[in-house]
Amino acid sequence: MGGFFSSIFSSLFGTREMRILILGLDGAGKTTILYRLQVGEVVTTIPTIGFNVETVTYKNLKFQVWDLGGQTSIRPYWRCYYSNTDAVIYVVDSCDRDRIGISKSELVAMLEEEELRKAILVVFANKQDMEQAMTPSEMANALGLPALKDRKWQIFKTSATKGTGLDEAMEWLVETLKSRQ
Amino acid sequence: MGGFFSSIFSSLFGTREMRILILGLDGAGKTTILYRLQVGEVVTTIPTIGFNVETVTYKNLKFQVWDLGGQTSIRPYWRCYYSNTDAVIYVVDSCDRDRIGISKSELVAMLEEEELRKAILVVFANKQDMEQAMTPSEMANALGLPALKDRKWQIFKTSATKGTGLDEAMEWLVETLKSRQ
Amino acid sequence: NLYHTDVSLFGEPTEFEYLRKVLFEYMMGRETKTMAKVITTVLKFPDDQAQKILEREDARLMALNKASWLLTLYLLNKFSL
Amino acid sequence: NLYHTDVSLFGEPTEFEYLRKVLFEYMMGRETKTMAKVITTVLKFPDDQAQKILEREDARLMALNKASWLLTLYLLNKFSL
Ligand SMILES: Nc1nc2c(ncn2[C@@H]2O[C@H](COP(=O)(O)OP(=O)(O)OP(=O)(O)O)[C@@H](O)[C@H]2O)c(=O)[nH]1
Ligand SMILES: Nc1nc2c(ncn2[C@@H]2O[C@H](COP(=O)(O)OP(=O)(O)OP(=O)(O)O)[C@@H](O)[C@H]2O)c(=O)[nH]1
Ligand SMILES: [Mg+2]
Ligand SMILES: [Mg+2]
Repeated sequence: MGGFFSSIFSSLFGTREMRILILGLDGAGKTTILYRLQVGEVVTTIPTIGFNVETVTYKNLKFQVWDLGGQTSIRPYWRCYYSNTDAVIYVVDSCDRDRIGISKSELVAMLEEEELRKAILVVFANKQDMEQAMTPSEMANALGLPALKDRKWQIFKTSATKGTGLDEAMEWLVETLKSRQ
Repeated sequence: MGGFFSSIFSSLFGTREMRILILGLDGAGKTTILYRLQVGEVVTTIPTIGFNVETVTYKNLKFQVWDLGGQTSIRPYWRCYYSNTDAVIYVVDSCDRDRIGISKSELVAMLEEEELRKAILVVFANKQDMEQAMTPSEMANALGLPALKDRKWQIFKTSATKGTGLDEAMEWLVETLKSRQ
Repeated sequence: NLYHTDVSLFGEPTEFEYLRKVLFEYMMGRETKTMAKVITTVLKFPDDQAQKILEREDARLMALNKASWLLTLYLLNKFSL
Repeated sequence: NLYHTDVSLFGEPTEFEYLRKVLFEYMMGRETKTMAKVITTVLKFPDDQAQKILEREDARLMALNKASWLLTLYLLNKFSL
């Protein structure tokens, strides 16, 4: 019943949980990132067929964070989760040059959706610990970010396994969400 | 809310609706029979992919009657509906000599189920209006009814389209169910 | 690529349509216990999951029953029947 | 007869497993609105049916909200908070 009363009180006092989606191609590191944010550790992952949803607390703010499986056959169902989303964390494997084009077209399709019109976009250029990693500006261009209109966005280099870059990115996200309200 | 209060009162005064299943191979005439019993008319049917469930009142008794689709690929799911069943109406097309063996094995498998241990069995030798129809005793033998143990059963000749035989069969069923309680 | 066309999405088109019909009834709240049995069987849910679902269904029905009894008693009392 | 083996029952084994996962969450009563959207999409429910299901989900959520507000008000009142 804890969840029940806390949800009553949060609706009484207006502290709605923010809703965040973590999206990106399979193997980009989404699940690793979710649990890094939640428990601060690297967990062993298997490909996500379905989703993981966890409550993440960051700087006294509560987020409901959804990590959706990224395999080709289930990517079309991402859109079922868009409603009421405050921010999208879009994760890209910085070494996966072969599929950066696919990653771009999924991102473009996503940003065209009316339900995400007001959502903030944070791109994680992940796996920066690897040698051949693309730089953030290289990736931003490959994804067509500079051309985005009417969208608050930012890109960060991260390594979910080493734990680098995540704090900075979350910091920016929290501040941007706060200044929104 | 009518259904709500009537269900409260029926549970107060102990008049539980009886649960009846209509089973049999596809095309045997199950759906035709259900609506003949409910509204007294011959309706146009299409093959049932799923089920029909209706409340049938007969001699002041209320029955919840389930008519389950009989096609091969969905027959395995009949068993999901067995729990709390008071009687099974097993419908056989009296002209379908080719498939009487299949009809028998489905019947045998059904009667072996623990959940139907106490259920009454009424066989409808249907489509008796047709010329080449098997006689009831012929059909009883083909289905192996005489060998049944620990089972209240009876067979009736019926024609769902002409409306013959149904009254007799329901009469027997009601009396048998009453004497049970 | 035959597997991706509409009708062959399932083993048999009939089975697919059957699932949809049963699921629709379930989602509309009708005969949910029976429908839950069919759904877990058609989709071959692992035993432990199927059991959890059916237990939840029982609990829901019991809570509903209890609520309707309480309401009945309250009404009988209120109108001094 | 390849169509009838377990994994090929669905277009993609992944899709089949995905449906099961989402349906399990729905049937356990978790995030039912979102899950309902996914289910009706994966199984390609006709538009009118999908809409009926989502409307019912909304009505359920609203009733639950109302009930929890009433309970809150009652408790606040009772304990003179
Ligand atoms: N080197 C390196 N490996 C990483 C990093 N982040 C994740 N990985 C690894 O990448 C693999 C895939 O990670 P997941 O988190 O499962 O990927 P995902 O995006 O959830 O994939 P799907 O669930 O299939 O959509 C795992 O072996 C992770 O350990 C990173 O920053 N650097
Ligand atoms: N001549 C004759 N035709 C009948 C009789 N009863 C049913 N039929 C016809 O048989 C056909 C199949 O009847 P249904 O009631 O749809 O059969 P069903 O058992 O419900 O079939 P499924 O839903 O596929 O399991 C229809 O064309 C009916 O009109 C009967 O007593 N005599
Ligand atoms: Mg994952
Ligand atoms: Mg029928």
